[in-house]
Amino acid sequence: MKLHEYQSKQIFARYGIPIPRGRIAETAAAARQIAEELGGRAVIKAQVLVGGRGKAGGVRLARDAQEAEQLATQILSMEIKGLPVRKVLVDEAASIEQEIYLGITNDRAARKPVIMASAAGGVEIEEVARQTPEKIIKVHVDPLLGLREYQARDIAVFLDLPREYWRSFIAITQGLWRAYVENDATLAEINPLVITRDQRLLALDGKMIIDDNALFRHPDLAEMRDVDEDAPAEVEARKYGLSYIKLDGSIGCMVNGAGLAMATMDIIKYFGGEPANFLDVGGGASAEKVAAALRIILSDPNVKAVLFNIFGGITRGDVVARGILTALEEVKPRVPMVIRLVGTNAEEGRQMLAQANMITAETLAEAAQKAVAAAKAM
Amino acid sequence: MKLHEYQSKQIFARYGIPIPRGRIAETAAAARQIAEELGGRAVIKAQVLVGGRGKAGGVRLARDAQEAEQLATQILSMEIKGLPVRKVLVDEAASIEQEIYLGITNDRAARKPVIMASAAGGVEIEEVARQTPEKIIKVHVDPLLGLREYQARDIAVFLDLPREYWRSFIAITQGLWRAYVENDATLAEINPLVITRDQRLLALDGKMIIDDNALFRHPDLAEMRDVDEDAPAEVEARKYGLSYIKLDGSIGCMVNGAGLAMATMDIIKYFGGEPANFLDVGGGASAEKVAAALRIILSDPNVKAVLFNIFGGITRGDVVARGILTALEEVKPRVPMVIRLVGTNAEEGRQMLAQANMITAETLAEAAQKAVAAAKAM
Amino acid sequence: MSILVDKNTRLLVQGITGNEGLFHTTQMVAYGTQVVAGVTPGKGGEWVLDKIPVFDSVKMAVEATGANTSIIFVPARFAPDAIFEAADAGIPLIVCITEGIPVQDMMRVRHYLDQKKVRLIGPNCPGLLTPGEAKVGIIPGNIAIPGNVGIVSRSGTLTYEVLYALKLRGIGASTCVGIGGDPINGTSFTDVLEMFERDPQTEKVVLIGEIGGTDEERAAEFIAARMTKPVVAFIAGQTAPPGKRMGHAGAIIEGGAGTAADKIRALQAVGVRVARHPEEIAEIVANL
Amino acid sequence: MSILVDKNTRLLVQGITGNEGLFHTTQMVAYGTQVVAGVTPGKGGEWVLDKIPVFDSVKMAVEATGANTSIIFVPARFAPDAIFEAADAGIPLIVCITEGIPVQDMMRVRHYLDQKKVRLIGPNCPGLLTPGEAKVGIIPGNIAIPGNVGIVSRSGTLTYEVLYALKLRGIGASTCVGIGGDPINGTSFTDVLEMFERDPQTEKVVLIGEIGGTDEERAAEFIAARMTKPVVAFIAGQTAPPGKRMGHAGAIIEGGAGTAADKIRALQAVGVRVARHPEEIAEIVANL
Repeated sequence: MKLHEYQSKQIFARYGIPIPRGRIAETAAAARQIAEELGGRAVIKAQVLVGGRGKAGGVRLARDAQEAEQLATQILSMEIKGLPVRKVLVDEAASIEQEIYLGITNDRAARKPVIMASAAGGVEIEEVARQTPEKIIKVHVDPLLGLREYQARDIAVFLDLPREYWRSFIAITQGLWRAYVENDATLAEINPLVITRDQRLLALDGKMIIDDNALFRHPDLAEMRDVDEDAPAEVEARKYGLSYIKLDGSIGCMVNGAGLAMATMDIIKYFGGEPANFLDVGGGASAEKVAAALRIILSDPNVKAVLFNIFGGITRGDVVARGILTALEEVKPRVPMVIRLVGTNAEEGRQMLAQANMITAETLAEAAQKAVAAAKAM
Repeated sequence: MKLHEYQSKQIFARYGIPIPRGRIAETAAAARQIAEELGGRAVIKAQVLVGGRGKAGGVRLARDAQEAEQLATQILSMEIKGLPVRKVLVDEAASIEQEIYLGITNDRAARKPVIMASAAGGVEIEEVARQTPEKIIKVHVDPLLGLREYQARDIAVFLDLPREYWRSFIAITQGLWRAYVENDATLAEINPLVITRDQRLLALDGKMIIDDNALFRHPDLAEMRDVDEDAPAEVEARKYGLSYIKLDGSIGCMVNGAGLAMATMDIIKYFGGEPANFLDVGGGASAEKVAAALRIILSDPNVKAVLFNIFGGITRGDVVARGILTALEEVKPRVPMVIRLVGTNAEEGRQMLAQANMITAETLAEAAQKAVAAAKAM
Repeated sequence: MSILVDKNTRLLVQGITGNEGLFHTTQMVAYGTQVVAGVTPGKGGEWVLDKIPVFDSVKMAVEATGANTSIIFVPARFAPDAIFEAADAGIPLIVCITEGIPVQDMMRVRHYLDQKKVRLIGPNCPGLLTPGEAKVGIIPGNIAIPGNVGIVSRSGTLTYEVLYALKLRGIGASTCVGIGGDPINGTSFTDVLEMFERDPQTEKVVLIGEIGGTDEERAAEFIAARMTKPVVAFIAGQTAPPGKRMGHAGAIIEGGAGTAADKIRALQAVGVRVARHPEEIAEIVANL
Repeated sequence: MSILVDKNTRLLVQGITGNEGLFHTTQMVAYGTQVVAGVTPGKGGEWVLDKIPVFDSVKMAVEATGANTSIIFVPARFAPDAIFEAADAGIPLIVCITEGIPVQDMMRVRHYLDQKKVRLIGPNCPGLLTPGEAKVGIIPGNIAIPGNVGIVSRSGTLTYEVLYALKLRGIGASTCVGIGGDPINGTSFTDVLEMFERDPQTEKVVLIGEIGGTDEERAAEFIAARMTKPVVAFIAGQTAPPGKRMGHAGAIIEGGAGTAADKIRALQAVGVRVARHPEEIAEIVANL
């Protein structure tokens, strides 16, 4: 779960990381008010959960409160990569001497947290990693021991940070580490961490991603989820415990199992079609869940055909069939449906669906080809 | 640093461990007031930092507030093992079904924390360990990983605790673990942890010892130190960074180094004398420190002779001599003084002390024998 | 021969009295797996299927039954503790089916197990199947037959698909290992490839990967350096968009890394035949 | 031969610019020890005694100078981090002089070092002296001469007393090891006895123990099982009262355990000659 910049920075502040004064505003008038409190000069920053808002004009400097109101009006009417801007962060404007990148994430290959830092801050760290990897230091942290102070100091040395900032930098790094651990983050990133002209370190921008699997022990964080930012169908799917991701193609897919769902998408593409979604109904799916899944798939107007690929194991073919029949009654789809049922109770399922006017297939390859053909015929 | 029962239990409560309702009182009237708030029936418990207060009559049950006042009057006028009782804890009286021992300490040999538990609670665990070791379970905790839940459950199984208490017992054990770790305890003990007639688990008595070396990171705990409970000479010694322990003999000792100080006490005994104290002036002792040490030694009226044993290394013989001369001017002792100075600048030191009318010795054995003889001659 | 589990496996089921645990215990017993004990704290003394004793702790279960492998069916929030408990009780092979364990928990678990030299399969995996010998997990027993193909996979049903396609062609498996779909797991592709390379029964290997991480790339390095047996691969997620978690917590393209194209390239570069769709795997294996 | 340190030791001093660090570096250099580098964070680039370079980190110091042993003179609250830093930089032998490290910190440190197979001497110890070769610590160099007696001790000045008494009789030491007076330390009596047993130069061993813990008792077990060389011992604290910390954090009789009488009994039971006072040690060694 991604957190907004303002949420991430609020968390950072709790761990002693200095952040700019500032508040969130949902209206231009509120933005003006905050800018006034900050003394006029302020930065207006769109709060959307996608990258590239700077290039899109979502971050602007206002010289006074009036300009803050104007800019907030503009930004609050923007869409960035399809997402409407609903909130802006109004922060004090800082004078910047130097920009640093400082982030903590999970290194899958090393199976350890890794702290990354670079004196080339303010840009995407992946970009730095590709172009000038020697400008990044990576420090792995023992997951049982935690961050040791000397490691933070080593980073300061690598960054060639003037010694008067070491103490503050080490405290910020330790704070970021605790923010990462105590909130079960998969990413905790300050970019940029700046040295201001008046010689302070300040976390100008921040980003946190929280491990969805750990939300059960962070009810406070779970409440921070901004459902406005998710596609409505994905929100609906989450309610039913379904894993659904909308794509741009025309063939809706319902599959049990994540790997098989991806493979089903891939084979559609292989045979010349385009998948409309990823959807894993999960193991042992109930009829209710299957029905919800079908409704969600069909709510996408691009969908011209639906492919069901169910490999019965724990999931039973007859249960899936019942779910499909329930949903069909309700939504009365006008698109062709191709079904492939294999494994546990597949025969029963197929018999139940015999009346439902569906296209059947034995193999996955056959099913994919039929679905692609059906969609093209629509 | 030992904490009082009431202090330990207040810490336990912060970690979710249920403790009896109750408060601390320094007067009998206050004790009455608290008993009234508790509904009359209450336990009055002397707060002194020594064991055996129960047998000494320092823990009594009052049936009503008036009796609470009477008992508090009695207890507040007691001395237990030489320590005057200055405070009583007035706790609600619990009806007890079963008493359990639960404690966490450092296992030096295993170099790990160890949790010990026994269904034979309410008595000294060392006693149980000696007599019926099979009634104690010892569970070592990985110092980097911390207590795992299954370990707490294993203890509940060992104790044959009815299953309805498991959840609460596990939470208490986890709370005690956190209290131990987060307060740098060397001992965190609930004895007894009781099952009450109304089926609750309750930490009736508690004890914590905090690692003196860790007090720098626990200013709140450092403030809890009850200096009234320490011998005044030990408090004075601590001020100067001296390690001093009063004993019952007649030969005062001043030595540099803890091991050598113990060996010096031992050799006094070996040659028929009794040491009056342990005193380590430490490495590189200043003249001021030596003077303070001598004042402290001589403040003990039992002292009939003083033995200085200084093995110069970092500590310099001339500096020690100067300290002794300073102190002598000030306190004008009437007891004989034996000095043995070896190592760095010993010769200079001996020359400085030549005028001071002190008995000198070359070897430790000689010094001890002379000190014993001198004390006996007094 | 086979790897990891066989007829001699003495299996302990942690979470045996839960819905999932009970269902799959029944399946595993029916398959012929020696399930010798179960653990559900608070239910010690009960019996499952009238013959499997339930204990309050793994230690007691091991002492009483000599269990040497454990399978875990407990919910995600209790699963790390269950793994620690099994490891501390001396179980050398732990299979964790549970999905949804927080990744920081898994980093701590894995770090601890590495010190203890305990092998963990999973989590978020379908477990192990040595056809005709033992089923330690949830892979349906009837979709595979004994044979000489070793299978290792990050997926569940996609693996079944492959096992079934092989069976339809009369091809059997030595052992099928589901290593799980989480970003941090107990056993990597390379670990399993190494076991298959050493296993005399295994003559060919199928590797089923997916987007996310670099485990397939490291497997390619291992194949180039050490494998003598032929490997056929399939990588799911060629059409997956970047930055989105495709069901499995580990199936995500992050910062442009972990794409199917990268993995396919790495595998092909070391001579691995990469199938274009799942059923093609069986076809390639048949023609090896 | 000797154990742990000799002429080839390339020593790094952590906390070299502090009062204590600087004083003892001067002493060690004067003794002939090869002090190749110092570390004081924030003072990298400076020089000590005009010839020892100071670095900001242990890693940089090791890379630049090939230091293979580190001695730590930093205050207690920073000492655990200094130990971790040295261990992570690949230093195989760390000597920590610092007194007053919290015991829970030391449990974590020791646990970590054990996994890394790093040897720590101390903390709260006087360090190591191999007479005529290297002084890595604060033991005055002039009180000992080279010889064939290995000395291991929990104390500081008490050890000096023994070294000096031996020297007065013309008896020299192979290596003197101060393992420190803390309840949890890096190296036990048994560890050092094992090294002395293997060291060809060492012919006799002196063990100086004190009240608290059971390290002497375990040493006695080791002596019975494995030592062929004669051991002479002294235990300080026969007159120490129970429950009081006698200067050293580890010197405390707790719950009736760790008394001098217990330790003397255990050592005598396995044939160790136990001296009644420090100077008697030299006498016994001379007559062996």
